[in-house]
Amino acid sequence: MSPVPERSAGTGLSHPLVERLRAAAPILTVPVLMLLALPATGDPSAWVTLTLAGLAMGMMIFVMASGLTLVFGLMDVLNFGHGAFVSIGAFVGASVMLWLSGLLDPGGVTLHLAAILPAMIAAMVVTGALGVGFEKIIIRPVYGQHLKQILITMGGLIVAEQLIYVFWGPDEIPLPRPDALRGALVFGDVAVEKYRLFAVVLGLAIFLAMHLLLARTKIGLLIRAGVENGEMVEALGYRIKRLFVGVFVVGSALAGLGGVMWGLYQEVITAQMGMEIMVLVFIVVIIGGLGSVEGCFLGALLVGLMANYTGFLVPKLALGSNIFLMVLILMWRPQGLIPVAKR
Amino acid sequence: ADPIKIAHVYGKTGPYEAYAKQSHVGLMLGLEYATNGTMEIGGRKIEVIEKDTQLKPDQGRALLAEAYGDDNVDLAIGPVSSGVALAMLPIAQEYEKVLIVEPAVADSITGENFNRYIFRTGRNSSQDAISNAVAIGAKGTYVATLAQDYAFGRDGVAAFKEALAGTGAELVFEEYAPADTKDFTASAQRLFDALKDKPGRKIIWVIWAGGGNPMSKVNDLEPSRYGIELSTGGNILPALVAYKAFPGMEGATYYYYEIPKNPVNDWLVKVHQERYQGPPDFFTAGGMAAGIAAVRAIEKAGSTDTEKLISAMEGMSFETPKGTMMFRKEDHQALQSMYHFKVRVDPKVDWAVLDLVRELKIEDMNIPIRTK
Amino acid sequence: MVRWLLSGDYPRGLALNLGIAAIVLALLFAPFLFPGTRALNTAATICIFIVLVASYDLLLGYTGIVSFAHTMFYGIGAYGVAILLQRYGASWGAVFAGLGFGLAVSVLLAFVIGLFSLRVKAIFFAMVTLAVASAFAILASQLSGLTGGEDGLTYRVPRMLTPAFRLMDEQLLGVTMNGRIIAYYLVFVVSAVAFLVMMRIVNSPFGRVLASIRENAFRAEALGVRTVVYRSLASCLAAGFATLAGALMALWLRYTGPDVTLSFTIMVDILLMVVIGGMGTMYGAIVGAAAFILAQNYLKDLMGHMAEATAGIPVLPDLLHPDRWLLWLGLLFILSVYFFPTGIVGRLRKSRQA
Amino acid sequence: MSEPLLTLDGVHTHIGHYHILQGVDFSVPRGGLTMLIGRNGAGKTTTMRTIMGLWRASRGAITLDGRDITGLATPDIAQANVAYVPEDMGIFSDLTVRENMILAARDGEPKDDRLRWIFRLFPALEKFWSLEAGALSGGQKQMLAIARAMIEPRKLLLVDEPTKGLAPAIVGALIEAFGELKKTDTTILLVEQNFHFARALGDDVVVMDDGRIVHRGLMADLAADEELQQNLLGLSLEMHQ
Amino acid sequence: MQGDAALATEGLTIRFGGHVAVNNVTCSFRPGTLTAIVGPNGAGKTTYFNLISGQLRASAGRVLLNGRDVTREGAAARTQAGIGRAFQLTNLFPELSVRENIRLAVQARHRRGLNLLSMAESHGDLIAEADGYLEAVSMAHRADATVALLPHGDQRKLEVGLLLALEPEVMMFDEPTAGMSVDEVPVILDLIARIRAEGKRTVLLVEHKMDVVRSLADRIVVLHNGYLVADGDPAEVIASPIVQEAYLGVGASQHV
Ligand SMILES: Nc1ncnc2c1ncn2[C@@H]1O[C@H](COP(=O)(O)OP(=O)(O)OP(=O)(O)O)[C@@H](O)[C@H]1O
Ligand SMILES: Nc1ncnc2c1ncn2[C@@H]1O[C@H](COP(=O)(O)OP(=O)(O)OP(=O)(O)O)[C@@H](O)[C@H]1O
Ligand SMILES: CC(C)C[C@H](N)C(=O)O
Ligand SMILES: [Mg+2]
Ligand SMILES: [Mg+2]
Repeated sequence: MSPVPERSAGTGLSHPLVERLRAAAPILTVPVLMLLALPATGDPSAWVTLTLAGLAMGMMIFVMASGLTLVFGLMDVLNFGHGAFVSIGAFVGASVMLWLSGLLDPGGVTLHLAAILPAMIAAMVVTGALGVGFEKIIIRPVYGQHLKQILITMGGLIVAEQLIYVFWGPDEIPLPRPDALRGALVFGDVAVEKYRLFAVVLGLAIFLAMHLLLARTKIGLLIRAGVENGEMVEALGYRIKRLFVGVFVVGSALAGLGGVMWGLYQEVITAQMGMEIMVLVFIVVIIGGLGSVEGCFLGALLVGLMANYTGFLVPKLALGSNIFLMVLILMWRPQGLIPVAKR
Repeated sequence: ADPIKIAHVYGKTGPYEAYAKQSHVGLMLGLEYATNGTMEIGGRKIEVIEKDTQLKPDQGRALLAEAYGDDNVDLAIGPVSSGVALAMLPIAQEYEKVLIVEPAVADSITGENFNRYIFRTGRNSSQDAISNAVAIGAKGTYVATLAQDYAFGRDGVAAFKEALAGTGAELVFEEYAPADTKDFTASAQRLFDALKDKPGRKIIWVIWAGGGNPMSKVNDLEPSRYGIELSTGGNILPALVAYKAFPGMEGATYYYYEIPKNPVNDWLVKVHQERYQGPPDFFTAGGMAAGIAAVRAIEKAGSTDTEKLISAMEGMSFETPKGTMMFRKEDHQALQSMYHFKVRVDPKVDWAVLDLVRELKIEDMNIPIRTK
Repeated sequence: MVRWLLSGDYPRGLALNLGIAAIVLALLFAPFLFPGTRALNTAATICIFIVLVASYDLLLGYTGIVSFAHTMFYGIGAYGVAILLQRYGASWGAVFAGLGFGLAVSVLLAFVIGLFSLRVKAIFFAMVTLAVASAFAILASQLSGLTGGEDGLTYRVPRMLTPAFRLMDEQLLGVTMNGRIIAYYLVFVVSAVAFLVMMRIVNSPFGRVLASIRENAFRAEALGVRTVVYRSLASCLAAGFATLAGALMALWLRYTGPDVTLSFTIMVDILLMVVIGGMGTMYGAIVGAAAFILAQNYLKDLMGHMAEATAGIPVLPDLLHPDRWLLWLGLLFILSVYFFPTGIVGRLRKSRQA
Repeated sequence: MSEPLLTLDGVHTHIGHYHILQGVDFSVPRGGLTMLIGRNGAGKTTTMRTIMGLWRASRGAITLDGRDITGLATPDIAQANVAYVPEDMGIFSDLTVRENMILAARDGEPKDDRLRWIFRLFPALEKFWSLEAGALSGGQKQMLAIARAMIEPRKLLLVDEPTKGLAPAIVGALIEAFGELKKTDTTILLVEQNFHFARALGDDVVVMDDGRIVHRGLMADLAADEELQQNLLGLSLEMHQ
Repeated sequence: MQGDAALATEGLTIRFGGHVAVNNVTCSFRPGTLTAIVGPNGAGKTTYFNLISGQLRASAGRVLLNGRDVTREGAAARTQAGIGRAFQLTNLFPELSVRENIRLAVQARHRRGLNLLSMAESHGDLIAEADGYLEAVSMAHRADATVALLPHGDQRKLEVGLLLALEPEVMMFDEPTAGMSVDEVPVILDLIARIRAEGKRTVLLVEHKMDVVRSLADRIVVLHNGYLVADGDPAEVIASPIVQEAYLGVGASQHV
């Protein structure tokens, strides 16, 4: 059909099998880690519980990290303010949930299940809208300057945290999950928390949506090109500014969604919750390879699993397990699991 | 006459802002209550100077030095965080002025880092841990602990363990998790494994400061399928909301506004309700105790001279929202009642209600002296 | 003479000359100009941060290495002195041993981390240092037997530096000449010397090579420059000066804990000071540290006055409430990047040209 | 004849404090190929960038096809069907050759016949179709930059020094390519140092110096007048082929 | 033959994935001669340079400098050993001044970089030397300009200046005149001609302008698809069919 050859003859591969294995190596890390842990834990039902919980935790982290990897990798912006969107998303979501639950179920002990979806949407709308302003005011002057990005987004983070205090007060807000998302499904000695199942479904859906968007449309290409040479992208007739705003909005909205999910997981939210999760989120993004949604996904799963396995086997080491994992992976692949760009 | 100057040096801004607010409100109410609303002692007006440590130890030191050295305050009260408090202790000694610590909890404030200018109205970690042990410990009970893996958690468990030994309960397992743990599945699994085959009552006692919310995480894994219960200490009202998931849970708390029955607390609850449209909380009570202690000490000493204050305060008993407190001579720690509670869920109340099971009086708890 | 001291690197520009001179003179006579413990504390903190910020700029502005582990070295210096003073009592021997020990540990660590930087790209490196620094902070909190954990260490310093020590009995210009004044001048002199040495380093042939590596490391290699050697050396030097600053802080504060030395907040503060002052200019460290630390110490007071003045206007007093000072600090972050893209120093130099 | 496609009328451009273009007037006739030449630093690149909207003209007017485009944003100018090959080629080095081309084809995938034509001119691009563009040789990058501009029929092509670093055979191919483009209704403005290339292709010529136009005329006239060359460009062009 | 070679490569090869960019190139260069390396775009000329000067590591083969194997050494070490090069795509220190760019190269040659405690400005000899090279590439009038603001042509001249300042035994020029205006080109060509006339250095020159090659080169080496396909006297090589076809292109030569 199209004369566009997918692969030129000149770069034909010498050992297809070796090459294919090498290409699949990042993806194989997850099952390999799982298999290694099986004999180590000894107890199959404990292993299943830990593994499922770790994977689900990974999905939740992924939702929070996915926006960052988009923005961080594709637009080359180090957004420390991402944590602020997580917090704001959680607070907006909480307000909506508490308000709706009050309407739907006056006097109820827990939040109402039906309030969750509207809350997520509201959180995404608000954080997305804030993302527009954030991009225009805070990020735009500092494209391409990592250091200033760190500073200015840190500033944004502090301001956002303080504004949360102004609007919601200094107290932490409890978010008791609805009963339907509380407790676990128990099979023999294996327990799978219901909320984590919910997180898996949501996380997978977001992953697939992002993957398709970036793989099947020009958008991913445009953003990567724009980071390297925005002028040239404009000279080709694309409105790079609009595109960057768009990406940033999506990234922020995902952070907001992540905030609601995380708030429901923790069942309590504070203004600092976003900041507290940032180091973990950065580690995930780095492990994955900047800007790669797929890598971020794998990184999040690895981090989730690793924390549970080490926590079970040698809790003393659980503390450094993420950092250890990151250093190990960077030693093996200096640009993360799935490097996107040679920056 | 010269006013009496009191500095409130505390972390008004930063992560403990909520605690700080309560503490200050309590302090002011305490001064008001103790002076019968005159805000005067012996004809001298009380003047309170607020200073914000921003939760930074270096700021705490500088501000306390400023309060003592430049503002010439007669005594100081604060701070919220133990780290800041520990940094401030030597300043009190250097300036030879009294510092009433409230509500920082580290044992070492009235323990190894103690000096004779330090008094504390707040409870220390040992008081917390021991009261909990006394509350839940009984013959035939098996307990496992879940704590943060750093000094605070380990010391708390150590004190808890010691006190538990006297109750006939058996401590079967200690689990320590990193302070920033997000996923408690592994810890829970280990705790369950340690307890599930034990006979009798099985309890996981959690001591955890700050985020992470391990209680609800462990509970989500359904410990009840092995007949395991959870237990932990009290907390501020916003945090008590989450306790609604644990009806019937037992533990010991420092304060809950409906528990203490005494005139001071009645006044506090009434006035607080009027002025702030809500009941007083943990640190309101603490702040008030500190304010009352200051007034009573100056009254008793008849002056604001440091040496006179110290001798007046050592061994002094005073009435607070938590009943009678007493500054122990040896380490200047205020001994006080704690409350064994049981959680009740009342749909009309936003948070979990703590019903009193038993007041743990000063003499029910053996709080070790750890000064050097 | 002046040229030799400043290594031929003048502030340039009238406003800048005056500004730098004013800051230096204010610091020099701080005990006499600004009475009060808090003011003296602020002045000493500024001195120490000038060294710390300048050492970070050596890395960031002059060599182009982005690291978040700088507070780690600062902490090592502080803990080195603190631990030895705590264990072996208040002697100068302990101070120097602590400093020496701290320097050795810092330089070694800086070297190892520096080697890692060869393996990964700049931004990855930055994130790795972030992780290493947070791991170090956790380690310090875990080794509570040695470090005092979260609570930190309080200890005595040599008697000469305490308020109890009197230099002379009568007051000088209304100021009691006690050990705190000696401590202040110790901090001042050591900071000044350290600063001038760093000035010399950045203006030396070595400093010029660092600049070329920052600009284009690939080309520097092609000129026969072994960038590894230079980068590692710069990392070690920066770490060494940060350690010195930490040791000074430990001496001055007589308390060392994670919040004052290892916290990420301090790292961000250092970054901001570098940027406000002007990256790649040593004078930026002076301007940035002075401006920032003054803001940190007195912004709240100022806001208190403003909140009173605006009482009655809706919302504004809420935003100006002293408890919201962090909000304004955050705005300061943002505005400083906006209005001083090249820092205050760059700005003042530029306006001179125009 | 019909009015010119592109007209610059007293255009001034400032970059920072520097006044680079100091009143540039010339026009590019429709369908022809106009050569813009001048010594290093004359302001040729600045002129191209100003037309493209990458620098803002501080004074004067630029008209494209009867429409004033002086203040327009770059994407709008590009969407008026203008393509630009910058001096530094503007290759997206993280993207593959193919991806570079996909972006250049503004509506979806590149057209088959067009692509075949380009592959015939620059066979290397077909060979390295899936290679990251950053790994191409200097000359191959130049080919890619030009190919991107030609992937769709354009109204106006702005090309800044296309032959630098190209092997003679490819320069030949380029002459052929621009020759073919001239036959379509594409108008071309080309900056060039290679006078022989310029002479072979140029219909009109504009000479710049010091931010101003110092000569306008037909290429053939300039090529024939050695003295004029000497005056305008500083030396005889014959010396260096 | 290798005995008196200043520089030699033996079986030099590099693969990128399946693509062999330089394939088994064995060639030696006698001191005091100027060798032009020509070939179509993508032939592997720049890659060959990168392999010699150490920017790339060979998959196979050796690089010998005065008979010594330097294949395992890095770029910096090779430069110090006497292999200097200028880059095809301008590669300078953009935010520094023109003079500082050159001064850095001079300083690197004198190995004064590890001098921490003296002022750079007090090394007047280095500055004086740097000014000499600026003169040589006729850039003295722009000595204080920031490189990033220079027009392309001036940057090309500076690129050559940097190479001169290193005074290397082996000098490699990669299309030094590309993008330079016609009146500037002679400055560089005269310079290269002078270096050649001095006869002290071994010069390798990649250049597409055939007249330049013809007038300057002692010898021409032709690379094609990574292979060395012709080597010899300029006139002969240019006349050879492979060059006429693959490089100059049939019918295109009149444009050159
Ligand atoms: N970003 C800039 N800032 C300041 N001056 C600049 C900038 N870009 C170019 N100039 C100056 O503008 C003048 C014209 O430059 P321009 O690049 O347009 O020349 P040119 O004719 O394209 O030269 P060349 O043939 O070398 O490419 C030069 O003197 C150059 O120094
Ligand atoms: N890193 C790399 N990965 C894959 N292929 C590469 C890489 N570097 C170079 N190549 C390929 O090797 C070949 C030789 O490139 P090289 O730059 O040496 O060519 P050249 O002879 O200098 O060409 P030009 O005259 O255009 O500069 C080219 O086809 C190029 O695409
Ligand atoms: C109860 C809290 C106010 C105590 C605080 N966490 C401290 O460090 O002491
Ligand atoms: Mg140009
Ligand atoms: Mg080349």
